[in-house]
Amino acid sequence: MASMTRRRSAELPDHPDFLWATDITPKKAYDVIIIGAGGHGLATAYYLAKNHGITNVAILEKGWLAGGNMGRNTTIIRSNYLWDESAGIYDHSLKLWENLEEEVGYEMFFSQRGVMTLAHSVSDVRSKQRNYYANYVNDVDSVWLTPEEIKEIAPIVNISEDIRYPVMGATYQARGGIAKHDWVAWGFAKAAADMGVDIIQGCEVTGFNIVDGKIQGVKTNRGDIAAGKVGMVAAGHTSVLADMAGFDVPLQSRPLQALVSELLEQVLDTVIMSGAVHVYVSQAHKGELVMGAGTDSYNSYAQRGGFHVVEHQLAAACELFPIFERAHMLRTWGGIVDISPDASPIIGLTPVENLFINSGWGTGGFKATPGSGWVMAATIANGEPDKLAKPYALDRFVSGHLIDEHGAAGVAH
Amino acid sequence: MMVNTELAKSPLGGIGLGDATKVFLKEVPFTPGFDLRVQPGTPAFTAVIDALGLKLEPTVGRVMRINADCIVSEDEFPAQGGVIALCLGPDWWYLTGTADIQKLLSSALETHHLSLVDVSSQRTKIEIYGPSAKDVLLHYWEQDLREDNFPIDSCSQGVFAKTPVIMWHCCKDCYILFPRASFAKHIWTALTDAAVEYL
Amino acid sequence: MSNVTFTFDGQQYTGVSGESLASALLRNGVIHFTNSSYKDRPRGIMGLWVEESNALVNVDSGPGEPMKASTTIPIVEGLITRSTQGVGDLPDTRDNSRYDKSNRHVDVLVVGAGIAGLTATKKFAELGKSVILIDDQPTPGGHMRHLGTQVPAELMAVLELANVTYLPRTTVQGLYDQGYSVATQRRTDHLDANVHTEVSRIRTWHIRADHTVLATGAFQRHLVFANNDRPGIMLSHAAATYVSQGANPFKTAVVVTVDNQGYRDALRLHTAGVAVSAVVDIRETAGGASVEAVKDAGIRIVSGKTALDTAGTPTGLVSAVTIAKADGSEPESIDADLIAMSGGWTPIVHLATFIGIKPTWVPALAAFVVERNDVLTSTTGMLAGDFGGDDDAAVFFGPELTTEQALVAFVDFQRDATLRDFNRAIGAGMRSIEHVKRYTSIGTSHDQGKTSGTTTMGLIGQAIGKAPDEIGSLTFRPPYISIPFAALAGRDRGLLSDPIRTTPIHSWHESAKAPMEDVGQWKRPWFFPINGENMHAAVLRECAAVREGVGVMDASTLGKIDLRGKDVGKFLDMIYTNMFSTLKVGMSRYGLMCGIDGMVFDDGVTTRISENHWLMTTTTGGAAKVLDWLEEWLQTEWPDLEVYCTSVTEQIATVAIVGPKSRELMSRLAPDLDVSNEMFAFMENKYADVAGIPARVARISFSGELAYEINVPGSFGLHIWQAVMKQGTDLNITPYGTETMHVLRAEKGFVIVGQETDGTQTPQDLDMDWIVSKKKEDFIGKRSFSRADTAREGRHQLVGILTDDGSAVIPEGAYIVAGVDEKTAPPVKHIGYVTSSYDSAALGHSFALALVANGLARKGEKVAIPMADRVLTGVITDSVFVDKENTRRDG
Amino acid sequence: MLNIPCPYCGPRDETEFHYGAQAHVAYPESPKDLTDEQWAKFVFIKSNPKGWLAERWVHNSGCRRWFNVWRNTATHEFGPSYKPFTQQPKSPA
Repeated sequence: MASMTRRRSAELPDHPDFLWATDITPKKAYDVIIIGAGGHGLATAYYLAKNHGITNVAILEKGWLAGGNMGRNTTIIRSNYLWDESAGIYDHSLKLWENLEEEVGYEMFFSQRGVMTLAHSVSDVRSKQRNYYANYVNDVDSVWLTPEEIKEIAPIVNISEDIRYPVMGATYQARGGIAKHDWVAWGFAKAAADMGVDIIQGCEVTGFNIVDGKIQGVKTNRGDIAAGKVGMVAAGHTSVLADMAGFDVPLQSRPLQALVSELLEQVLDTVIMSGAVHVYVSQAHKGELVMGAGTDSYNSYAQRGGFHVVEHQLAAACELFPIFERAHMLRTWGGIVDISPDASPIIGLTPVENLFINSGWGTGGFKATPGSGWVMAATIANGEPDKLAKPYALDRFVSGHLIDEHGAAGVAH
Repeated sequence: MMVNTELAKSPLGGIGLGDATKVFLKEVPFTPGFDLRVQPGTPAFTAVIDALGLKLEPTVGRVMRINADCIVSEDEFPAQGGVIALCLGPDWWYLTGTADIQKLLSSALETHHLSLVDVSSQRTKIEIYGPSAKDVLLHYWEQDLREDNFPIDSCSQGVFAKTPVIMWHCCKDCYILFPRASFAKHIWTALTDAAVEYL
Repeated sequence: MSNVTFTFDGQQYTGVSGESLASALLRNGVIHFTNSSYKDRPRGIMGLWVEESNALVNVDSGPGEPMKASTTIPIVEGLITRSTQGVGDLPDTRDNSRYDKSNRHVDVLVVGAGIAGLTATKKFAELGKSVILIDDQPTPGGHMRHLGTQVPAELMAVLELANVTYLPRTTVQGLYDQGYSVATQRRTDHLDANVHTEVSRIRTWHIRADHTVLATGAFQRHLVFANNDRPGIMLSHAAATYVSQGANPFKTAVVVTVDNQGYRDALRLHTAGVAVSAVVDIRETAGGASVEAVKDAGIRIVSGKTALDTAGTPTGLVSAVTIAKADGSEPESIDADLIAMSGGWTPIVHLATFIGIKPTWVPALAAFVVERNDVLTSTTGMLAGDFGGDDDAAVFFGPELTTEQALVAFVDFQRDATLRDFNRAIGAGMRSIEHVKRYTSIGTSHDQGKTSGTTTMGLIGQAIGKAPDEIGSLTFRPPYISIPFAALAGRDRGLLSDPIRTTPIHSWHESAKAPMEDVGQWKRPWFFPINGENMHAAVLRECAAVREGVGVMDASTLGKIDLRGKDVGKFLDMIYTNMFSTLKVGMSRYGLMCGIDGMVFDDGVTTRISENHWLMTTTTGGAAKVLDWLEEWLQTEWPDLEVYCTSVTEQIATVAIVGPKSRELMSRLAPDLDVSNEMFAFMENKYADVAGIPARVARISFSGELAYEINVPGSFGLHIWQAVMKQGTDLNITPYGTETMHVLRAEKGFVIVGQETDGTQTPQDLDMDWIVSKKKEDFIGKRSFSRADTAREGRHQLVGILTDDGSAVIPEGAYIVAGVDEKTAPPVKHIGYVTSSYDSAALGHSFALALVANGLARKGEKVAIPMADRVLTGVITDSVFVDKENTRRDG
Repeated sequence: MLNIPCPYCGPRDETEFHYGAQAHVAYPESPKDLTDEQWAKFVFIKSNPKGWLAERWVHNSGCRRWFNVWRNTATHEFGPSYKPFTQQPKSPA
C-alpha cells in the first residue's frame, strides 16, 4: 500500500459551554409541536424558525435528544439516487449540507470525501451505470470508475479478479461524504433553541386531541399541550403515533445494525458501499471504522438484531478489504428504521387536518436531515406540500406512483 | 430409473477422504431419490402405505425404513427392495433405497392425488462417519445434534455452509447429507476444510 | 515455570511463562508503559484484565494484532509487541491464520468460572443437565486465581464431569434473544510457536442454551482526583495481585479506598514486601476482619480522607500523594511510588444489559447489580450483589476539585477525558448519561467504559444531586471485548465466502476457458473465446453461428418447478397473467407473473407434461423466489387447490441447440425422433432417446431461431453436451454463453426480467398487452392495473432505438432526451433510458432496447442520448429487430 | 438470532425462515369491487405495532410451511405459533 499515506487521527474540538436549556416545563400551547427530537425533527424546528419565522415551537422527545437513529447511524451523505424525485430532494439536502456548518454556526465535521458504490457482476454494473447516467441528466455529480481508478482512490480495495464477487466498477460521487451525527443534531438543536424553540426531553406523546378531523394538540406524560399544527417526525415510532391519530401508514419498523472498530490509523479516506455483498464502510475522523449492513428481516422495536447479520457483513468486509482482517469490532448496535414499500420517504399531509407526517426514510435518513427539515418546515408553515415533497405524499400508494429506490438504497434489501 | 453409470456423472465423482477412526467423508453417487407429497389421513395416504409396505408416520424429522439397514462405507444398501422414508414436512417425504419406488407407487399415482417426483439428480449423497463426524458437522450445522434431540433415524432440512441440505442421522457416528447437486462442490470444500483439524 | 524471552518497544525482556505481558513488564520494572492518546501524558498499567485502558500494544509477532490490552496477552517465546497511544495500525499483509465457528445446543450455559460459576455448574451438573462452562481466564477460580488461594476440590471436580464442557480462554461476547450466546475462544495465542496450522487460532461459538447463568464477577473502580493517571497509580486489586505474584517494581505504597477491599489489598502488598505508608479511607469509621488485620500489621489508617492530588518524578512516575478531606481541606502529602485505588466494585453487567435487563443501583454496595432468576437467565456471585460480606463501601467517586485540578483528574484514561470535560458537559445542559458520554467521549474508548461507566453516572449524580440510577441506566453494547473481523468471518473467506453453484456441464465450460458470469450464486459461461478473441469478437462470431448454423447453450440454471394435481391449470391462471388451463398436453407456453402491485415479477415457459402434471421454468435468479411465491398462495390463500410443487432445478439438465442447422443435428442425436415441423411443431414436446438417454425435447426458442431444448436427468447433462459437440463437429457447432444469448433475444425484442424490468413495469409497459388475459375474472396483479398511475397514458414503454452511427453502441442505462435539437446539457428533461444495448452481427449495426415515456406512440421520432463525453443521436423503433414475422423459428 | 417455533419442526434458528409480516390479511374475495383506497390498503398496509403482533413466517429452509405466530416486537418474545386456517390463540398481552 505504498500509494497510501497513513494519517494519525486527531482529537475532536470541544463542544460549546452551553447547548440548550434543560428541564423546560411545557407551555399550555404552541403554534407548532414537532414530535421527535431526532435529526429531522430538530432540523424541521430550525427551518420553521429560520425560514418561516415560526418560533413558538416545541419539540417533544420521549427519550433524550438525538437518541434514536440520529445517534446511531453510519453518517453517510450522498445524493446520487436513481429517480428524478429523489435527485430533487436529496441533492437539495446535499446543497444545504455544503453551507450548513457556517449557517448553523456549529462544527459538524462535514467531510466531502466522496462516496463510492461498488458493482460486482454484469447486471450489477448495468444497474449502477443506469444510476450514474440518471445522475448525469439530473446534474447530480457522479463519475464511473474502473477497478484501477477505484484502487487509485481507495488503495485498500481488493480488485483482484479471483475473489468471489470481483469488483467490476463503481459509481463515485465526489460531493458525498460523512458528518459527525451528534454534532449535526446538537448544532440544529442549539440553533433552534437559540431562536426560541422549546426542546422538551423525557416527554412522551400518548395521544392526540382531534376535533372534527382537525388537530387540537397532543396528550403527553406531562399533560395535554395544545397546538395549531403538529408534525410527526418519529422515524421508527411513526406507526405507533399514526395508530393513535387513527390512520394507517405503509411502514414496517425493522432493526438496522451497525458497528465500529477501535481507533486505527487512517487507511480509508472515502466512503465505500457495496449492495451486492452487503457492506458499507467509512473511517471516521478519530480513526474508527464505521460499518453498516442490511436490515434484519422482521419487525422490531428492540434496537437489536441478529448477530449473523454482523458476521456476514464482516466476512464480506474481509474479502473486499483484506487489510481489515485484523481490525477489531469494538461495538455493535441496532437502530429502528421505518421502511416504506418503495424505500422512499413519506412526507406531507395526513387524513387529520394540520397533522403532518415525515417518515419512511428507512436506512437513508441521515443524509437527508437538512433537506427533510427544510421541506417539512415549508409543508407545515404553508399547510400544503413543498414542491420537493409533493411526490412523497401518502396518496402515492393509492395511485401507484411509487418512487422505487430499492436498487439505490445503501444496501439492496 | 436404472442409471447407466457409463454415461452418467455424479457431482463429486464418488470422491472420498479421511480416516474412519476419526472422520471419513465420501460421496455415494447415483443414489435414487424421490420427493413424495401426499396428505396424511387421505385414501391416497393409505394407498401409499400399502404400496410401499411401510407405515409412514407424518412426524417431521422421523425416518422409517424396511429392508434397508444402513451399512456405512458400503455403496449399496444390502437388501434389495429397501425403502427409506425421511419425513421432511407434514405432507412431504424424501424416499430413497434400492426398491423401484416409481413402480411400487405407479398404481397409487394413477388413482390418487399425490406427487412423486424423481429427484435422483437433484441431490447427491455425502456420508460423514467416525467419532468426529458430529464435531465436523457442527462447524456449519446450527441445529441441535444431541442424541436425545436428534437420535438415530432422525432427519432434518436446514442450512449447511449457507446451502440447503437434508441431514439424516443414519446410524452410530454416521450422518448423511443430501445436498443439492449444484452446491455439492461447495459443501465438499466446506466439509474437507472443517475435517482437517480432526484428521 | 520456565522463562520466556519477549520484546516490548524494541527491547528484550524475560518473563515467566503463563503470566501476562503486563505482569512480565512490571516484573522487569517497566512502570511507564506509554503516553496517552491526546494529551501525551505518561501512563502505566492500572488494571489486571480487560478493564485495562492504558497499557495497550500492537502485537507484531505471529499473526499480529493491533490494540490488545497487555494485561490479557500471555507471553510466549518470541512475542514482539509495541506500545500504542490508543490508536492501532493495520499491517498490509494477509492474516493466514485459520478461523472457524462451531455451534452447540446445551441445557445450561454458565458464564464465569469463579466460585459462583463453579457452584452453579455443580448444581446443574448434579441435576443431570448438560452444562457448558465458559471462562475468559486460562484457569478456573476467578478472583481466587489472583488471591493465589486454592479452589475447593469439590468445585474443581465438576470440570471432569461427562456432562460438563469447560472452555477456558473463552469470552462470551454477546447474549441475544432466546438464550443465544456468541463466544470467542483463543486457541493458539498462548502456545509457543509453530502450532499446527490446521488448528483455528480463534473459534467463534454459537451457543443456544435453555438457561444461561451469568456469574461474570466484577471490576474494581478507580477514583477521580487530580493527576490520578500517573504511572504507579493502579487499581489496588491489580497492584496487590501483580506484587504478590512476584511482579513487584514498587517500594512504598499508599492505598486509597472507599471499602474494605482496600484493606485486604493493603495486607497483600504488605505481605509481599511493599511498605504500605497508609490506608486512606474516605469513611469516618471502618470495621471488619481486614481492617483489624491492617491495624495489627501496624499500618497507619487515615479515616475520612481521600486522595486529592499526586506529585511525580521528572519522568512522570508518581512520587507522592496529597490526601485530604473530600472538600480538599486538611491536605497532607505522603511519598509513595505506588498509589493503590479501591473505588468500589463494578459488577460486570454487560451481558445482562445486552438483552435489555436494567441493572439496579444498590447504595449499600455502591454498585449497579443484576438480580435475575427467570426461565432463560439467572445471575449469581458479585453480579447479583454477593460481595462476600464485609466490603461496606461508601458511595464516593472523588473529592471536590478546583477547575485547575479537574483539568488533570481523569475519568476515562484512554480518551483523556477529565472531570473538567465532565463538568463542562453538565454546565452545557447535558443530563442524560448518553449525552455526557457524547459530549466528553467518556466510555467510548477501547475498554468501552468498563471502569468509567459507573463512575460517570456517580459523578453526574453528585453534580446534580441525584442517585446514579436516576441519571439513566448503565447500558453496554456487544461485544464484551473487541473481536478481530477475521475471527467473525470464520471460514466464510475466499472460496467459501459465498456458495458457488455449478451445472453438471461446468467442468466442460472451464476446460474451454470460458470466462464466467456470476448470475446470483451460479457461475455461467459468459462467452467462449477462441484463439485470443476479445468478448466483442467472440460474441459476434457466436451470434452469427447461431443465426446461420447451429449453436449450443447450457440452459441448466433455469429454475424448474414440478407441479402436480388436478387444479394446477386453475392455479396457474391466477399466477400468470395469461391463460394456462387451456394448454394442451405436450405443449409449452410462455408466461408472465406479476406481483399484487401489478409489476412484472418473473417469467418463463411452462409445459403441460400430462393432464395433471406440469413443469414450470423460472428465471435463473428467480427460482427460489417463485417457489416460495407459489407455496405462499397455495398454503395461505388457496389450501383447497390440489397442487403440489417440487423443485427440480438440478434434477433436469437442459442443453439447447439453436439455429437453422439444429434440425439436422437433432435428427442425428435422436434418429428415432421425427423432427419435421409437421410432426414436431413450435412449442411442442417430444420424448425420445437422445444419444442413448431418454430425454424430453422441446421446441422452445429464446433467440427466434429454430431450436430444440434437450432435457435429461442432471447426471447425463455432460454426456448430452459432449454428444452434441461430437455430432455437431462438421456443422461447426458453436457453444455460446450468456452474452450471446442476451444479444439474440434482444434482437427479437424478448425482455429479460431484471434488465428490461426494475420492479416498476407492467406487462403493458413492456408492449406485452397480448399476454394479459382479458377473459380471466382475476389473476395476481390484475386489480393494480387500473390504479390511476398504473393506467395512465404516457408511461414508459418498451421500444427499440437505432443510433445514427451504427458502429456506436449506446451504454446500457444511458438516459434519453426527446428530439436532437433539445438542450442536452444537464440538467435536462429525459424521456427514458436504455435497458439493453449491443452490436448486432445480424443487423451489421448496433441496436438498443429502451423504456421511453409514451414510447409506442413515438416510433420514428429522433432522440438524443447525452453523456459526459459525447452525445449520441438515434431514432425510436419497434422493439423487434430480427424476423418480425417469426418465420425463422420453424427453420 | 431468533429461535422461531415452527409448529411442524419445533424451534429453529431465524436463518431457516423468511418473514411474512402481519398474519390474517386475506386476499380480497373480489378485487375488482374494491376502491383504489381499499386495494391500496390490502397491498401496502401491514400492521406495525410496538408489542404483540400475530405475524407470518415460512420455514423455507425446513419443512417449507407457512405458519402464524405471536411475537412481541418490543422484546422479541414469542407467544404461541399456529397453523394457517386454525383458531388464532388469543394475544399473550
